[in-house]
Order: sequence, then structure tokens, then C-alpha cells
Amino acid sequence: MAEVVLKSVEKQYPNGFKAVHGIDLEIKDGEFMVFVGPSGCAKSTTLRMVAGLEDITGGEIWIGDKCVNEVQPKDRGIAMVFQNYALYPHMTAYNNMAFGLQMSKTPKNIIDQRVREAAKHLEIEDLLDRKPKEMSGGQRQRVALGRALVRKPDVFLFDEPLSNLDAKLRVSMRVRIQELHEMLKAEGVPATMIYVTHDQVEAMTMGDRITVLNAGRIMQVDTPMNLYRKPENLFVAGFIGAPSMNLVDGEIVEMGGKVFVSIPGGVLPLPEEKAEKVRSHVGKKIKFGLRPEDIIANEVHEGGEGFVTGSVRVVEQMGNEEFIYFNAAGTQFIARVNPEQVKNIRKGEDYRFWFNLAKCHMFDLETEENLTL
Amino acid sequence: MAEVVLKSVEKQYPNGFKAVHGIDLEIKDGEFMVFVGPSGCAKSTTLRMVAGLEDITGGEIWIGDKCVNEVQPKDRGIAMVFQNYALYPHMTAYNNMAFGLQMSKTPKNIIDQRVREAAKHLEIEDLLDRKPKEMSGGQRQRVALGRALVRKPDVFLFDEPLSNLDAKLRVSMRVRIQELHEMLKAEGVPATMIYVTHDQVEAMTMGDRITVLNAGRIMQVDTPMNLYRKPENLFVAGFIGAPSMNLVDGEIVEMGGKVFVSIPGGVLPLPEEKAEKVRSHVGKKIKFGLRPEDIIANEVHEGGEGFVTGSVRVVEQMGNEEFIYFNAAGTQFIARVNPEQVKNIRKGEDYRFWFNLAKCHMFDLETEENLTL
Amino acid sequence: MNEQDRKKLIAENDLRLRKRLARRNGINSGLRYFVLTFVGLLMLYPLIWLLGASFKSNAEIFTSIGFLPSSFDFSGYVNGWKTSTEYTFTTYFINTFKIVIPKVIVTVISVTLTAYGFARFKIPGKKFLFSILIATLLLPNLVLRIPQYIMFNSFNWLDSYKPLIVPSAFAVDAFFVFMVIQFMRGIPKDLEEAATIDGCNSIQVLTKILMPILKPALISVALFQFMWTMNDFLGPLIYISSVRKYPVSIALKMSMDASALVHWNQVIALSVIALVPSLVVFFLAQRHFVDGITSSGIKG
Amino acid sequence: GNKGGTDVGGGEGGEVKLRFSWWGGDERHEATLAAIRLFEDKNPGIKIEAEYGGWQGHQEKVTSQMVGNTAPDVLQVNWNWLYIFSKDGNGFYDLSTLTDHINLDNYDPALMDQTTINGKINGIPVGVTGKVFYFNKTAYDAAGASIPTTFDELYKAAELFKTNLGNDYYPMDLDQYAAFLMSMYYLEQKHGKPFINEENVINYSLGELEEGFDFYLDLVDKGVVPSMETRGAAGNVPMDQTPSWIQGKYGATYEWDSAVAKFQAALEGDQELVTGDYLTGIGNNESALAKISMVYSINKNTKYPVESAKLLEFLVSDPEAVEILGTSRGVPANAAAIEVLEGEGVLAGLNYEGNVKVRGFMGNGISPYFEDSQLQNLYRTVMEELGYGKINAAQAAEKLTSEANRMLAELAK
Amino acid sequence: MKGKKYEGLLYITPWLIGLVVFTAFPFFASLFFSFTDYNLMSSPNFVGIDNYKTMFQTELFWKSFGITMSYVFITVPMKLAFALFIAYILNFKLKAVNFFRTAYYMPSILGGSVAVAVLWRFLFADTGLVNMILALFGVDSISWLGNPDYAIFTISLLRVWQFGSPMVIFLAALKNVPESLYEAARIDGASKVKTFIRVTLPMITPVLFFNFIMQLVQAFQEFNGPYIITGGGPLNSTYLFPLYIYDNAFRYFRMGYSSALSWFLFVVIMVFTLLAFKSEKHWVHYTEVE
Ligand SMILES: Nc1ncnc2c1ncn2[C@@H]1O[C@H](COP(=O)(O)OP(=O)(O)OP(=O)(O)O)[C@@H](O)[C@H]1O
Ligand SMILES: Nc1ncnc2c1ncn2[C@@H]1O[C@H](COP(=O)(O)OP(=O)(O)OP(=O)(O)O)[C@@H](O)[C@H]1O
Ligand SMILES: [Mg+2]
Ligand SMILES: [Mg+2]
Repeated sequence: MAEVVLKSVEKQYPNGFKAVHGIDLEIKDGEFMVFVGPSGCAKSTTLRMVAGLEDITGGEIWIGDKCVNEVQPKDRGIAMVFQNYALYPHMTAYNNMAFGLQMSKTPKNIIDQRVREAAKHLEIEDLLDRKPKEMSGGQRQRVALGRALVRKPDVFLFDEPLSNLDAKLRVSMRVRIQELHEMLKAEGVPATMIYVTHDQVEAMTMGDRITVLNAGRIMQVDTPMNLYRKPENLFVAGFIGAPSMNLVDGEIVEMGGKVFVSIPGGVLPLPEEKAEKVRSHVGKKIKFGLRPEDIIANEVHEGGEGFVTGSVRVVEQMGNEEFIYFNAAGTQFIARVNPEQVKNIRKGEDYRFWFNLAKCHMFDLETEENLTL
Repeated sequence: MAEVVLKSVEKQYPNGFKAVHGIDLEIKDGEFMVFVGPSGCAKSTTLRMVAGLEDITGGEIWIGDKCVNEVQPKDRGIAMVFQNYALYPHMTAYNNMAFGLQMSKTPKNIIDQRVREAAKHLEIEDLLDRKPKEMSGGQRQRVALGRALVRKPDVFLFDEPLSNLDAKLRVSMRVRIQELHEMLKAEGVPATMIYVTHDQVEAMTMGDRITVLNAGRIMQVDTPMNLYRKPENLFVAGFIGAPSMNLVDGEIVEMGGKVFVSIPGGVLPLPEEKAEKVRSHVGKKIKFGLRPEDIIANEVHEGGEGFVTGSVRVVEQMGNEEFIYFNAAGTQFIARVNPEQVKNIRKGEDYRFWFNLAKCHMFDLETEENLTL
Repeated sequence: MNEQDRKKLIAENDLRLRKRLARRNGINSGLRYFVLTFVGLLMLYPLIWLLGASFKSNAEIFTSIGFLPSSFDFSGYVNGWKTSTEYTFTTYFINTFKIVIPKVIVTVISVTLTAYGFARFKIPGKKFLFSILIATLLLPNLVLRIPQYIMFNSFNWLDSYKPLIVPSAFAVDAFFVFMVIQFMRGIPKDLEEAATIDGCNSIQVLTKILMPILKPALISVALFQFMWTMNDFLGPLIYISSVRKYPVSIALKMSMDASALVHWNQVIALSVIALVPSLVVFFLAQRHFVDGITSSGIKG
Repeated sequence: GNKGGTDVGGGEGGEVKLRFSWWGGDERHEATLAAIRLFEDKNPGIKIEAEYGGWQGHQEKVTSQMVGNTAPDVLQVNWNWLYIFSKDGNGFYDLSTLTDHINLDNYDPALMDQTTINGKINGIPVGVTGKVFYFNKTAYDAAGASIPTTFDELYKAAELFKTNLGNDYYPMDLDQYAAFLMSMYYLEQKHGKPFINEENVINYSLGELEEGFDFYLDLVDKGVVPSMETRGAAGNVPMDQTPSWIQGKYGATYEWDSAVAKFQAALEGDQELVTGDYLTGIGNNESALAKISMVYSINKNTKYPVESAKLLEFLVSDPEAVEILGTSRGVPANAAAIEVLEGEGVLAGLNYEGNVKVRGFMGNGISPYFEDSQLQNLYRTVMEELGYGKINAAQAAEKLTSEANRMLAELAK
Repeated sequence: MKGKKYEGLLYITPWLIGLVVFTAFPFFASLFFSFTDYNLMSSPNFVGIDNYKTMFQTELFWKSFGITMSYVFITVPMKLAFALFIAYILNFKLKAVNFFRTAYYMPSILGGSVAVAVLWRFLFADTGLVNMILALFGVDSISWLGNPDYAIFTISLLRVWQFGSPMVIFLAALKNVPESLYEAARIDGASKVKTFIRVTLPMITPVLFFNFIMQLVQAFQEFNGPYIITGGGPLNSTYLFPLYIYDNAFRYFRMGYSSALSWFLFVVIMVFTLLAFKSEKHWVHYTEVE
């Protein structure tokens, strides 16, 4: 039983800075919860409060069925990967990983087995005798990860555990963590995992649910797909997705019974479904949002009900895809296209960009809430 | 004049570990060079040798037109962002950034202006009075970045400067760095930039050229597109691209004058162009490589000359795209598809996966070199 | 938020934290304070006793461990300050500071430089030199006294403060050098690397980066040197012959003759006064022991 | 030459600067400074630089100066230092060459002998001091005992102290050194000879010494003096700082007359100390121990021997100076000075009373090496071991004799 | 860090000059004296190794040496442990911690002043405080200062009690242990004691090592304590080696012999120091590998 519940949790740092403004969150037993949010939004702070490393200046944190506000970290049944690693500089990689197990009086041979196994998975078997000083950044980070992985706590706390690894390794580590999660579940000792990341791919692929934080407040808690497809507010819409959603000023207008959205570069007809949602806002200014992949360059596309003409400023080639940055009526848009499909787009020239409006979002300017959900 | 030239540079650490095995590299004046490679491949080591922080145990490093082997870091005209930040704990963010300028006796008002400007771009204006320990990981990293950006050296060295930032910020920082690069060029004082990253997007978008390192050796130095499209060897092929290229064991066979490649799950006909290149290897085992986006799921595709039947194990939804992990004859493949195009793929079922063989690569098993270039 | 609000907030916050802490540690911290106070009293008692004794009669001083004198009489302080010499204690205090202050300054400087050289640079024959440094600590300096006297005499330095101060400018206090070396070796080089990149030459690295981080250690050096110099009796006694140049440590013992009657309350009153600078300096200095490097600037 | 001083010697306008050093306590400092001022007034051409301090460390300081040739022109030195710094008599200026300025007739020739080495007068005696019995009258009264004049009476007092005051009361206190001197006192009274003879050899046979030590052990046994262990329990405390002395639990002390002031002052409340007679009742001889307390000497390298001599003579014989200095260096040895002081009526009190007794009988002579540090240490060690029962009286005699003779031989070389 | 070869030399130049100008002469002079019969007043005569021979044949020498060894073995560990313990406690965020730090440093400020001597007597005299407390537990009064078997212990206690300087040094070192390591240890489930032993202690080993060497050296050279309290007695039971050296040098003027004693002590301390340095690599953790 290791559900983690935060009740109006607040945190004010000694220097007076209020980092967390009342967070309510329920993480189910065995759930994989990802925290995302801009740098400085209090992801680490929240994690550290769950770990018991920071005093909570308001509210309560429950782990399992007890309030842990006054419980020491070591009694909370947690393991943690620190954002700054916090490796013991005087210990070898092996001992860094073994330390927690030694503290819980795990038999030597089991320690050895677990550490070596973890080291194998983390591809740091050769480094077990080295001290942190003699390792590369990524290697250190893996030791820090290993230190948590070898243990079997109720709750795992990961604070950007893969940030310094290369793409390949990230993928395999990611898989490794997920496997661990599955395995523990299968063994009947499910571990709750809270995972802080700034990597969208990790967030989308790993989390059962994702908590989006901003400036010490929760913006939305939902499954990855819902976050991507149904952002509840402007912040989430802009934050999730890379490159991020195009968000431009717009206005809802009605012409001849039909509802249009007027944005820089064009007035686009809204499909019925969307029109319904925003009819009450006719005549008002809103934020209009569309994901880059929902913009089609220079082609008549069946899904596109309207277009905008823009001049291409930059084309970024990513290998499997291309980002096209274009300018329409002084506003910058970005489109994400398949290089195969749009072979002859050139910088500096003007093209028509079709908008898949069935996928668009509109946000109230004041409440910042998504009107189109 | 700040081209950076490495001539057979070697590095052996005091503990006997040989991290760099003779690197030859020419980075042109004003070039933006990216270093990528797996964790522990000596990216940081190389960078630190250029900076003068590590003794070079073999070879020479030239900056501009002088050999800097014996030149002190401070006299090399460099600025650097450290992978581990290395902020001065006793100074505020402001002073951390101003320090380098103060050392070069820049007038106070100019220091102030530059620091504040950088802080604005880095979105840390509010934090200028804080000491490192009162900042979040990403904020610290931005200060570390700011410390380099405020200066105007001949060579910038960036060691994973954005690893702890969220996607949005990464993009804007990335742009900021590129702008700086452009601006300096425009001002007639081009700065050479060496940029270590493990982020493929950064590598592909920022670098004029990319150096791929592995285990202390250079694998390939080329433009981003060439690396992606024309990997010279197995390592680069597997390393560049995320998810990475499917690499499976194969054999070149000739049947009726036509050349085929036999891989797990099927024998595929090679297009003429590719067949030419590997005809000499008929009957030999090779590594076969194909990027995930060159596999098309369950559709007859004009580019696909052959297919493999596989059972789907995992479907990862990324919002704008999907990764399909499938198994063919015991071998795992990954395909990257547009969720719009393949709506009804389900886990556990068998499908045909078409291979775009015009895009395939084949590698000699011994030399690991790409035969199809 | 204006400054006042902010301060208030911080204060409140602090209080809340404290309470929380107190609650959490409950008995634990109560016990801690009890032990600290009890043992602390044991540590402090001599000072308290000394204070009381400065008002006592000779007989009372040597027969009563209690600190309350039977009557309060400040004459010990008044007469003591006047002294039986041509000068008052003021002179001796000034003299002491004339020795202590320059000595502390040159010690900190020379010690830091030397330690820096040893801790951070490749030096030909470093091992050997370091052994010598350590060796100079090991010979009982009792036997060095006479040769040193002869040496300083040949420099024509007698009856001046030079023998007391000048050697310290050359890092002869190996104790401190070794100490600072040990501290430096515990500090990661990353920050220094950052500083060299920022354009610091090695001396700037030392002054701008290492020294601030080493503050607790350097303050300890200054503190020890201050107190030990304040207390040093034999050095000044041997090298200084003019009464007008005497420091406090000698002046304190001016009126103590083996056979003559000693007004112990005066002697003690002066000892109490002589302790004040050390006490104050210690109290002020140790506040700087708040935060060490905590290495928050470095990741890993 | 006269290095070490700031700008010693020379001086502007032909003014002579003399360095003069002494150790002492408050009273001595004040008096001496006053006397110096007077001297300067009377001798306008001479300026005195006073270098003075407490006792602690003074010997080290003088030693360094002697070794470094930086000693002051005029020094106050301990009598036995003469034999350290001037083994062959050349350590200090020979005052016999300055008799124009120093009047040596005012001294007992026996005293002058003690400052003459190899025929050279190394210093003039400042005062004489001797071991005298001082009794705490208040304590004796409380015990119902009278001040003893013989050892028998002392033994009786012991009994009275025990019965009337308690077991931790003793009619007398002896530390290691005093205990040794007490044994010598006993032997001298019995045999009438000094401890060390002219040939620098121990003058007593082993048997005799054993007897002396037994005497001390007997004093302990009979509760006359506290045992070494009892004394030691209070730590290595100067006798006058011992709580038992201060509280009147130790009824008497065998002390130098010059040091008596602090013993009196140490007593708690208004206990009264009186000067006792030399105790008798052991043999037919008189016994006593007296020595020159300290001497004034002149640096052998001084540039200004004449001026130095003038200062010396002024300090010991100028009536005004004598009056100012009073007994700050004990009762003077200079006959003229005593006359002046007696005339002024300042000579009174315990110190003087004791000194009168000392000068009444100065014992059978004292070897210059008697108080040598190494020998003193030997005396103490032997007495301590004896007192703690580590060795018996015979062994003590054996050890003392052999080692003392060895040391004496070395010293006399 | 990379450095020009001679830059380091430049930094230690002051020390090198000091070494040559101020240290070398007295050092070699004393070494030379140890082979002579120097008595300060007459010029020294070379006597070969006579002084050393005499030394080894002297009973007091061996006794004094033995006492010194036991003094070192009692004092050094106790003082270090105490200093470390108090520093550890005073490193917590406590109210009035400034006051406590000062209070605990107090005994060291007092140094060898009269007050210390007098108070120590009060504490350990037969009628002193310690015996009074012991009496409460029904223990017979012990002659701490009068009994040769206990006196050395009493003297050692004085030194232990003056643990201020190592404490301050430990404090400074504790401040340099990164907070994040404590956090990691808390997460790893280490108890306070375990954290101290496994994390704190290793992190401050460079300074612990320093304090160990210094205390060793100082204990071997201890002079003041016994000098002011017991004067070496009773029965020479607290006659530490430096007292022996002092007596010979400044009371008996046997400078030659005294120098020989000093050089003997020098070699003894050297042996211990060397052993300590040899052991260094097994337990002292430097963040910076050379
Ligand atoms: N001080 C050292 N002593 C010994 N070996 C070291 C030291 N520093 C690094 N290494 C080793 O050298 C190799 C290269 O390290 P480097 O830090 O250059 O890697 P990197 O490419 O920057 O890796 P990462 O992406 O993880 O930061 C690694 O295998 C590392 O273990
Ligand atoms: N010790 C501290 N004192 C004061 N403010 C702090 C302290 N630590 C963090 N903060 C502030 O609290 C906020 C939240 O910090 P936190 O470390 O939780 O951010 P984060 O979400 O983890 O960011 P990142 O992605 O950059 O690591 C930040 O604005 C930071 O500046
Ligand atoms: Mg964080
Ligand atoms: Mg690296």
C-alpha cells in the first residue's frame, strides 16, 4: 500500500520565496506518475517534500495510510534519484549503490547480486570500482539511478534521472525503469513511481498519468494522450508537445450564421463541433491553438478547411521530419511536416498553409481555459 | 581567427584509463561544431582538453595559429559551460555571471548591461540576487549558461548546457545560442562553438557539423543530414536518430541475377542502386539497417519493394506520431508512423510491414563500414 | 512584497519551522540541550570562577571553589589597570595589538599562499619539501630558543616586535600551512576550473574562489594565531626588554614574584580583562561558520 | 657590546644610557622606579632604562641575554646564578676594579666571600636571607599549645593539634625542599658541619645522613608534619597557596625570612604569624641556613662601568634611595643601609625579626653549589621517594651521596 | 589543475625563504649542540654521541619517556573523540549555538592561566569536587594529584578538556560536507550514527588526519599542563619528556644533552608521523586525487 496523497501542500523557503502554493494530488498505489513543468516550477521541491527532505510549511502528505509530515525520510519507504546526483564522493560506484542496502541490513550476497545486476543494466559494470570523480557526467547519473534501482521501496522518486544520457541509453534506461515497474507489479509488490522529467518523450511514454506543474500550482493531471489532445488550459496546451502548439491571438466572429475564427493571416471557418463550443464567445478575443502537425504545407488537404498564407523563414531538417517556421501577418507559425511530402519548400518564399481546424483549440483569454473541450 | 585543431590528441587519466585515443579534428573559425556520442565516450574530456583543464597526454591542440598545449586556460580565449555547472557557491547568480567580465576589467556599466540582458533571455531575471543553493536545477544550469554567454571569447565550449531544461526553454535557449552565433558572425567577430549534447534535436538543428565520438575515437564528422542519411559506419547508423535505426543481421544473396538481402522475417529484393554496392558481398553476412520511418505499417506503399510480417508488441503514442514495436522471426523492429495513417493497429496482432529499401543501409560485419554509400 | 513584509514572513516562517523541528525532535532536542548546557557549564565554570575570584581576597581565592565572593571590591581592576610600572595597562594592550594584528594578517596571507602552492601545483621535489614542512613541526622548540635568540640578535632585531612578527610572514607556522593544505585538498577543483575559464590567473583563483570557500578554515587560522599570540608569554619576554613595549601577557605576570606578596585578585582581574579580546574575537568569528561550501554550485 | 637595547649606549648629547634589570613584585617595582628617578635627578648625565618583570621566565630571559651578550649594564641576579654565569669569575665585571665608586666596607667579609669567584668580585650582596621558623600563633592557641622552642615541644604540639583540632591539623608543614633542609638542620645541630665541604664533597657519612632522614620520617610518623602523599593530594601548590596553610591547619613553616610576607598575607581571617626561635634539643651545635638572597652585578661588557658602579652604590647606600627602597629586596646586607632604615624605624615585622635571627647566626657556611638547580632537584626527588616509601632512609642516603657528589664534581670542574 | 611548473614554486617561496632564514639555523644549531657538551656559558666541545649514550643509560630518561607515551595514548584519542563529538553536536542548527560554541572553546582560551591551575586543584584535590561527587556514589576519596598512579590521568584530562582548537577545526570541516550527501544518506535509510560513520567521517578524514597528527605532535610536546599543575610530580609520575628537556636546558644548562633529548623526541614523533602518513591512503579520502 503506497499511494501518495498530497493535501493542500505548501512550501515556503526560508528566504521567503513561496515555491508551492497548495497542491492536491492523489497518486495511486503502483501508479507511474510523471511530473512535468517549466524549470523552477517546483517539481523537485514537491518531490523532496514527498521524500521528507524539505519541511512542509502547509498541508499534509500521506504515504500509504499514514500522514508522513513528521516521519523521517528513512521511515517513509522511499528511494530517490537526485537531480544533482548527490553521490558519495568517497565511495566507489559499487558502494554508492550498495549503501542503501547495507543500511537495511540486506545480506552481503544479495547486495552484491543486486548491485551487479543493476550495473549490468546501467552499463556501468566496468566502473564499479571507480569513484565519482573518475566518471563522466552520464556515468555518474547512472550510478545515482542505480542507487535507487537496487532497492525495493514502496515509492520511487526520480528527479530527472536520465537528463545527462545520450538518446540510445535514455531509451534503454527508460525501458529498464518501466520493466522494473512492471516486474514489481507482477511480483505483487507494486511500487509507486514519481518521475520528474523535462523530456516530452519520457513523459508521454512512461507515465500512467502526468501532472503538469506551473509556478507551484497544478495545471492538469491526466493521461499523456489526454494532455496532448485535450489540454485543459492555455498553459498545458503550450507546454506539452515539441515543438509546441502554435498559439496566436484570435477572435470569434459570426458571419451568416457560420462561426469563424479570425487569426493573423486569415479568417477560418470552424467545423460545426468546434463552432458549438465557442458560439457564446462570438465577438470576443480568444487564443487560438493548433499543433504544428496539424498544419499542412502547400497542398490541398482533405482535412483542411482553411488556409493562411505565410512566408517561410526557416526550415529545420530533422532527418525523419521537417519543421517549417513561417510568418503570417507578422505572426510566427511552425509546421511539422514529412520531408517526403513537401519536397520543394524553400526559405523566403510564400506558400499556403492549410489548417486542420477539427484539431484546433481555443482558450478564454481571462480564465485561460480551453473552450473547445 | 579561432579555428580549433586537434592533432592526434590523446588523454590518459592518472588512474591509467585511456579516455581519448588520438583524435584528429579541424573546426573552422566561426563554425558551430556539435559533439555527440554515448555517455562516457570522452566528449567532456575532449572539451576540457580544448579548454586547458586537462593535461594532454599526447598530440597537440591549436587554437587560432598557436599550439595551446602549454597555454593557460585563461589565455586561450574561451568560455565554457560545465556539465556540472561549477557555479561559485558564494556568489549570487549576478556575480556568477559577471565574474568573467570583471576579470577582464570590463567597465561596470557594460557588465551590468550584458548580465541583465543575458538574464532576460535566460528568464532568470528574478533570480539574480539568489545564490546557487536557492535555485532549482534548471535555474542553476541557466546561470551556468549565462556565465558563458555574457562573454565574448573566440571559442565557446558548451557541455550539455541545456540538459536540465524543459522542452520549451530548451528551444528558446537553443535559438538564443544560435542567434548569438549569428550575431557574432554578423559583427565580424565570429566565435567558434563546440557544443556537447546528447539531444538529437539539438545536434541536428544547431550544428554546422557534428562529430560523433565513440570510446575516445572519432566515428564520423559531417553535416547533420549526411550523418543521418549517410552514416559511414555501423556505430553512427545506430547512434544517430531516435528511435534508432533498425539494425539486424542479414545476408546478401543472389537469386536469378537479382540481389536480395535476407533478414529475419523475409528475403527482400534490393533496388538496383543498392544491389550494385553489395554485389561483392554476395553470400556474406552483413548488418542490415533501416530507419523506423522507412517502415510502413499495413499499407501498400509505392516505395516499399518488400515486406516482413511481424506481430505488434507495443504501440507508443507520442501525440503527433506513434512508435510500433514489432517482432519478426524473433527479431525486434521499430516503426515510426503517423497516427492518422495507421489508425487500427493493435497490440498482439500480426501485420505486414513494408520496407522502403531505397533507404536501407548495409554494413560490413568486420570493418563495420557502410557498404551502401 | 516590501522589505518589511518579507522580513516578517521570513520570521514567521522561521518560527513555524522551529516549532515543527522542536516538535519532531521533541525529547531528543531537549536532551541535547540539557547535555549541552550541563557540559557547557563545566566548560564555562572557570571563567565564571575567574570573574568571581577577581573580587576575592587571596585566602578566599585558594580555598573556595564557589564563585561568589564574600564582598565585591573593584579595586583589583582599578589598581591592576594602573599597574606598578610607569605605564598603565592601556599601553600593554596597545602593544599587544601592535603584535597581534600584523602577525595575524601576515600569517593568514603567507600560510594561504604556501598551502596553495603545496595543495594545487606540481612542484619539483614536492614530496620532499612537504616532509620538511612537517618535520619542522616535530622538533620541540624549547631547544631552538637559544639559537633563535642568537640569530635574531645577529639580525639586530632584539627589543623590537620583529622576531615575533616577521617569521610569520614567511609561513614558519607549519601547523597552519598543513591545516590549510588539508582543507584545500578537500575542496573540489571544479570551481577553480570555472574560474580559470573565467579568466582568473592563479592568484585570482585563490583570492576570489578558494579563500571565500575556505573561509571557515582561514578564520580558524586567524583565530588561533590571534589567541595564541595574545597568550604567548615566553616569546615577548625573551625578545623584548623595554617595559614600554611589553604586551599584556608579560604585564599580567609583572607583579608575580616567587617570594613577594601577590595580590591575586589584581592578577585575576587583569587576566579576565585580557581574555576579553579573545572572547569577543572568537564569538564574532565563529558566526562565520554558518555555511561551508555545501557544493551546491556543483552537480555530481 | 651593548646590543639588544634600542639605542643603548651613546645617546645624544653625551648622555649615558644604562640598562638596569630586575625581577620582583609590585612593591619592588614601584620602589625601584622611584629610586631610579632620584638617581637620574642627581646624575643628570645618566639615563636609566629599567627592564623589569615578574619572576616567571626571568631566568630564561637573563640566560638568553648572557648567552647572546645582550645583558643589561646592571643586573639583579640570584646568588647562585653567579656560579652559573661566571664559573671562572669572568662572567661579570670585576667590582674590585671599581672600588673608587663602590664602598665594599659596608659588608660582612663572609658575605663578600660568597660573591667572590677566583678572586674576582662578581657582585655585591643585596640582602641576606635564611630559613626561619614562623608559627601560626592563632593555630597554636587554638590547639592549646605554646610556641615551641625545642623539638620536644613541637612533638607535644603535634599531639595537642591532633586531639584538640583534628587529624588533619599539623603543627608544621614541610615541602620536599624544606623537608630536606629540616634533615640538614637536624644533622647540623647534631654534628656542627655544613652539608657540602670546601672540596665540594658531601660532608656527612651515609650513616649520618640516614639518621637525618629517619628524623624526617619520625616527624611524619608522629604527625608533626603532613606526609608527602597528604601534601601531594593538593597538587603541586606553593606552600602559601595550600588551603591547609591558609585555613591554619598547618601550624608553622620553615621559610626564608624574605618570603614571609606572603605567608602571613595568605592566612585567612586575622590569624597571626609570629617569628619563632631556632628549634633546639637535638645536639649541642647551633644550626641555621643563610645565604645571600641576591646580588647586584655589572655586565662585564658594559661601556659604562663607572656609571654603573655609581648606580649600584646609589641603590645600596644613598640614604634617600635606601629609604625609598626600604625592604623591597628584603633586609639589606649593607650596614649603612641598615643603619638608615633602623633610624627611620621601618625595620620591624616578621621579615626583620627573622632576619635578625639569621644574622645572629648564619650557620656553618653554605656552598655556592648548595642551591644548584640540579642538586635541588635531587634533594626533592630523594625526599619525595623517601616520603612515599619508595626507598628507605639508608637508600636515600646512598642515593643522595652518590649523585650529589657526582654533580658537585661536575659543577666544580 | 594544469599549472606552470614554477608557479607552485613561486607560491611556496615565502615559506622556503622562511625555512632557510628562520628555521634552518636553529634547527641545525640544535642538532650540532646535541653532539657537544654545550652548557651555554662556555663554547661547545664536540663529544660525539656521548649525550645519546648517557641518555639511554639514564633511568629518568626512560621513565619520562614511558610516561610520555602513556600520556600520548590517553590524550590523543580522547581529545579527538571529544572534540569531534562536540563539533558534531554544535554543527546542528541549534538555538544559541553561537553561545555554546564560545562556551566550549572557553577552556582553550584560558590556556595555561593561573585560573586553570587553581581550578584543576579544586577539582582533583583530595577534598575536591571530583571526590565529592564520587563520594555520592560511595567511592572512597582518591588522591588524584598525590597518587603517582592517577596523576598522569588527571593531567591528561586537563588537555582533553581543552579540546577547543581541534573542535573548531572539525567544525570548519563539517561545514564543508555538502548537505546533499546527508540527504542522500537519509534517503538511503542510514541512521544518524551510520550517517556519521559512513558519510560524515570519511568526508572529513583529511582534517581528522590533520588533527590527529597535530594532537600527536602536541601531546608529545606537552609542557604546560604538568608544569602548572603537578610540576612533574608526584614521584615524577607526570614528568613528561618536554619537562625533562626543559629542566636540562634552562635549569641545569645542559644544552648539549637537552638538544640530544629533543632530537630523540623528534625521531620518535617522526616515526609515529611517518606511520600515520603511511596509513593515510587507507583511510583518508581526498576529493582531489593528485
Ligand atoms: N578523472 C577521471 N579519471 C579516470 N577516468 C575518467 C576521469 N574522468 C572521466 N573518466 C573516464 O573517461 C571517459 C570519458 O569521460 P567523459 O567525461 O569525457 O565522458 P563524456 O563523453 O563527457 O560522457 P557523458 O556524456 O556521460 O558526460 C569515461 O569513461 C570516464 O569514465
Ligand atoms: N533553497 C531554496 N531557497 C529559495 N528558493 C528556492 C530554493 N530551492 C528552490 N527554490 C526556488 O523554488 C522554485 C522551485 O524550485 P525546484 O527546484 O522545485 O524547481 P524544479 O521544478 O525542480 O526546476 P528544475 O526543472 O529547474 O529543476 C524555484 O523557483 C527555485 O528558485
Ligand atoms: Mg528540479
Ligand atoms: Mg560529459
